[in-house]
Amino acid sequence: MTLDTVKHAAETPESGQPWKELGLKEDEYARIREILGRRPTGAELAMYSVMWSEHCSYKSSKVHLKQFGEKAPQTDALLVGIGENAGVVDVGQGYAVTFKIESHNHPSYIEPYQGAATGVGGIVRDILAMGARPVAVMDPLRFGAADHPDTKRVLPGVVAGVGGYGNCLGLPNIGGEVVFDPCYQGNPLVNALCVGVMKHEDIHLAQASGAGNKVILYGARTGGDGIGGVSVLASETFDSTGPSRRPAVQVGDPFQEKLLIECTLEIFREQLVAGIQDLGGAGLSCATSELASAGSGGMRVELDTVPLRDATLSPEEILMSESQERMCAIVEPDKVDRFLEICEKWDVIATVIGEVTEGSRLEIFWHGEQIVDVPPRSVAHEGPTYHRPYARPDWQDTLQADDAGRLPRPADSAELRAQVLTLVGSPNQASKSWVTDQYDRFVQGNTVLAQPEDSGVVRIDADTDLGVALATDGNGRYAKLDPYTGAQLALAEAYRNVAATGAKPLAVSDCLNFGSPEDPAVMWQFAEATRGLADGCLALGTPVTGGNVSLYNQTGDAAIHPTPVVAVLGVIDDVNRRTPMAFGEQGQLILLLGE
Amino acid sequence: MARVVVDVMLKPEILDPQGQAVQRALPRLGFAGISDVRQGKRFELEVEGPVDDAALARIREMAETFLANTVIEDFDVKVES
Amino acid sequence: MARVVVDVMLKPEILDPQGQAVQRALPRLGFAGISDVRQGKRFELEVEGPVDDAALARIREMAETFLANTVIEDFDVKVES
Amino acid sequence: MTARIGVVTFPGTLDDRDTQRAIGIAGAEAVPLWHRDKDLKQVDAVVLPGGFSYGDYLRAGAISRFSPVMGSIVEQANAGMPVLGICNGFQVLCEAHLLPGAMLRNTGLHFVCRDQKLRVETAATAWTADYAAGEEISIPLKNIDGRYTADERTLDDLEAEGRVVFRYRDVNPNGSLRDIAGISNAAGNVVGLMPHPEHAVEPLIGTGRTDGLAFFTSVIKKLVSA
Ligand SMILES: Nc1ncnc2c1ncn2[C@@H]1O[C@H](COP(=O)(O)OP(=O)(O)O)[C@@H](O)[C@H]1O
Repeated sequence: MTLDTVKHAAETPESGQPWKELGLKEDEYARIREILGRRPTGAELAMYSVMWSEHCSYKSSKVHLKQFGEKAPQTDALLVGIGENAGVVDVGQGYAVTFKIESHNHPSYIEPYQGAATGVGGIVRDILAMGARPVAVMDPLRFGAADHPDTKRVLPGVVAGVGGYGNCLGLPNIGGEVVFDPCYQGNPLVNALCVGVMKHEDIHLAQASGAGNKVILYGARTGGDGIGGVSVLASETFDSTGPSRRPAVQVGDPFQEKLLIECTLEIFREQLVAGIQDLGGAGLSCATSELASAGSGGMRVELDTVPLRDATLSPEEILMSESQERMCAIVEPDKVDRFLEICEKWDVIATVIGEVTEGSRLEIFWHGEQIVDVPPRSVAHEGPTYHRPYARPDWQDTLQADDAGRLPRPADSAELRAQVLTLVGSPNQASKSWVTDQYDRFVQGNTVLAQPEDSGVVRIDADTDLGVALATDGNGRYAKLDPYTGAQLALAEAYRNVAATGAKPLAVSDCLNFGSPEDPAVMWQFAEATRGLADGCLALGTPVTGGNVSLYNQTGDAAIHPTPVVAVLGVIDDVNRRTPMAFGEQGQLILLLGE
Repeated sequence: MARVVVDVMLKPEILDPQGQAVQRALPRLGFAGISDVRQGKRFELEVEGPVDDAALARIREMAETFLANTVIEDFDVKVES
Repeated sequence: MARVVVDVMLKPEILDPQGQAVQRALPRLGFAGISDVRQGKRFELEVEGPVDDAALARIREMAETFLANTVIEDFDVKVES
Repeated sequence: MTARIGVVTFPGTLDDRDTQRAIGIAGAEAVPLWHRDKDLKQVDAVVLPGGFSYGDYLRAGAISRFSPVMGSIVEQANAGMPVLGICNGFQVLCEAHLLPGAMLRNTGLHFVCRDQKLRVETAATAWTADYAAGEEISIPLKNIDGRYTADERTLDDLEAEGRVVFRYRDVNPNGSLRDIAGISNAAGNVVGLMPHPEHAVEPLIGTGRTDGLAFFTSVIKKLVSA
């Protein structure tokens, strides 16, 4: 097979391309041709297809997400806002905290252990890439009915995966949720949050600047796993195998990630990087185009230099591979040696794969031939935008009319007793310690509060006892009844949980789990929930600093309940003053606040 | 009583962190000449009754649906003599 | 390139909760007639050069000192044909 | 004089920084040791902290045991230097044959994280002198490969020689034989246990108990008076 070079593509404009199989729409393919002034090469098509997928481009959601910026409350606390890997919040004493919540729903249904494990791994690298030491994780989870046989397959794997990865990384798990509802039967929600701490001056951004600076890929070798994962995620069916026979599931290596964390933090300490990006969905396609797009110049990459686990991979596959535990750094030439030395110290493979150029194009070469020549912004930041139709579903009124007032009341004390027992015995109310006892909450020696507390609290400075508090909440049933108010209730609950520990709530991250955006009813839920959350954040004075959207959580026509999961971060100047949840001593008064 | 062995290995294209860690350690321990290590699971099943085609078919089904996750793993069923 | 397989199993007198968990699950999944399950590890080593007696002796030593902990495990080395 | 206690970092060690902090709180100087260095920097004692060195791949502790630093530690331990292995460190000590027996997957097959009650069976080791024999303490436990196993004879010998240092109370969290949570070598200078004393040294943190502090004060007193 001849290599599909840029030159070849220019000479063979009519050659047919699998844009459809790669998940692109006809007009999107046409736009790529227009941007390039020719047909894309196979490698370019691979890059555009993954980067313009729903998962990477937020094409259905971004018109709504804009509100988080437009309605952002006035605050001095935000050092880095939406758009970077994660937002950064000033918590005083020269410290900054970055946190973000992400989903790994579809992979966790296919392979629960690895899906959940790599979900934790991915969010931890996001936090690391901002320059922060990750200090804790949380895991809001949703499963189908507790007694459904498939829940018995999915739940133990997910919990073991979250624990297996997080425990091995040495990140205390300080909270989360376990919710059962039949609507999540074929679409469990595995959301993962990570929080990290740094000094203000350590903040790093994902950008490639300074012509001549080197592009270094470090961490695990690139393999054939997860190729097409992004396209599969973006499509509503699991059986679309895409262009390749490679599996869409990745296996995580938490040990490699732990080395990556320590190695990267040492590199930060010596100020060796000018820009940095983690490799997640869309792998190298994403990292190179985002770094180049956010920077000042262009970038040139020699793809042959990428260390491979499987020598048979094609250049397209190398660009799309989602192999885990990899990072990409931009390093000044005179700092490269020291950079590689630190990687060697931590047994981390590191390779110079290219450099920042004077130009404005992202150019990728394979065996000396040019296979990619694109404006990086067109790949990373100027993907399609959809204004999908949305409409309040006609069943919404019926649903709302069916309120609790219509339920039968217990007739006598025996019935009341039975109802109370049913309630407290339900899996959603029961203690979650059978899950949380599988997570290490003590590691790092800074955990002030963790499960079963309303929010987790970690100390971030052992000398001054400065700390942060975090809570995540969400309620799909409320959100289904009224997505606008449901999102606000989730926000309010997380806000209260943080405030109740004695911390001052500062900022919000959110994970928006919804059904198919092609369904106007789902799109309406999404529009309402984002509007509700944005209005709520404005009212409470806590900006949204970042988050994640997971769409297509549905089986056939049946979507999950709209499930915005909201995380609130607060600061507590002295963790000695934290308030635990339990009653204190005998004789203390119990007060009820609020209506 | 007969013994049937089910070997479950990660598919070749899937990352095997354990095998990799073992392989990387070998040279340090003074063992050269091993170019790759893969680590998998071995199940030894004691089967009551005859291990005929029907029994083997059942065990294969068990391996496929339970002992291995065929999204990431291959398996192999052998009767031990 | 030849493949050598090292099987490592817990010694018979050592409790194997993983194997037991598998065995207990089988009837629930509709698989009857398996009276015992033991779960162990399988290592597939790709050996550069000939697998002669000297090479096998080295691999046996590697199994004894590294791949298996002989306080709790037995091992078996086989050349794959 | 201030005692100098080394804390080893293997690739994948997690509790090295907590252990250093605990040593500082107890009043000694913590000295970081790196797995690739033979040099023990003239420390007076060594702690092998918890974590997942080499990902616990193959077996917990199996790969770390072969690191250069372990060669020096085995040598010094045999010469009487106090060595404490916590969790993964305990596993390394068993794999290195400084302590007898082996650690297996928990009988429940899950990772277990809990506030664990222990009985201190003997104060006659370098690391337990500040406890009273029979004293009960509670410190965090967190592991998935914590089932202590040895053959009957080894177990009988350990009991007879007073080398069972800690036993689980109330709950045996991992199926360890004879409820053993920690043991020592014959000389009492090398101790290994699964639960984590370094996570129980500050009233505000973790379980809010400081029952683990005496591990470190025990060895410091011994070193300073030596
Ligand atoms: N998946 C999970 N991971 C970590 N912690 C969890 C998880 N699920 C629940 N928790 C923790 O368990 C405790 C009880 O949870 P839950 O019953 O949902 O409490 P509440 O209803 O008060 O929010 C909380 O501290 C919560 O953070």
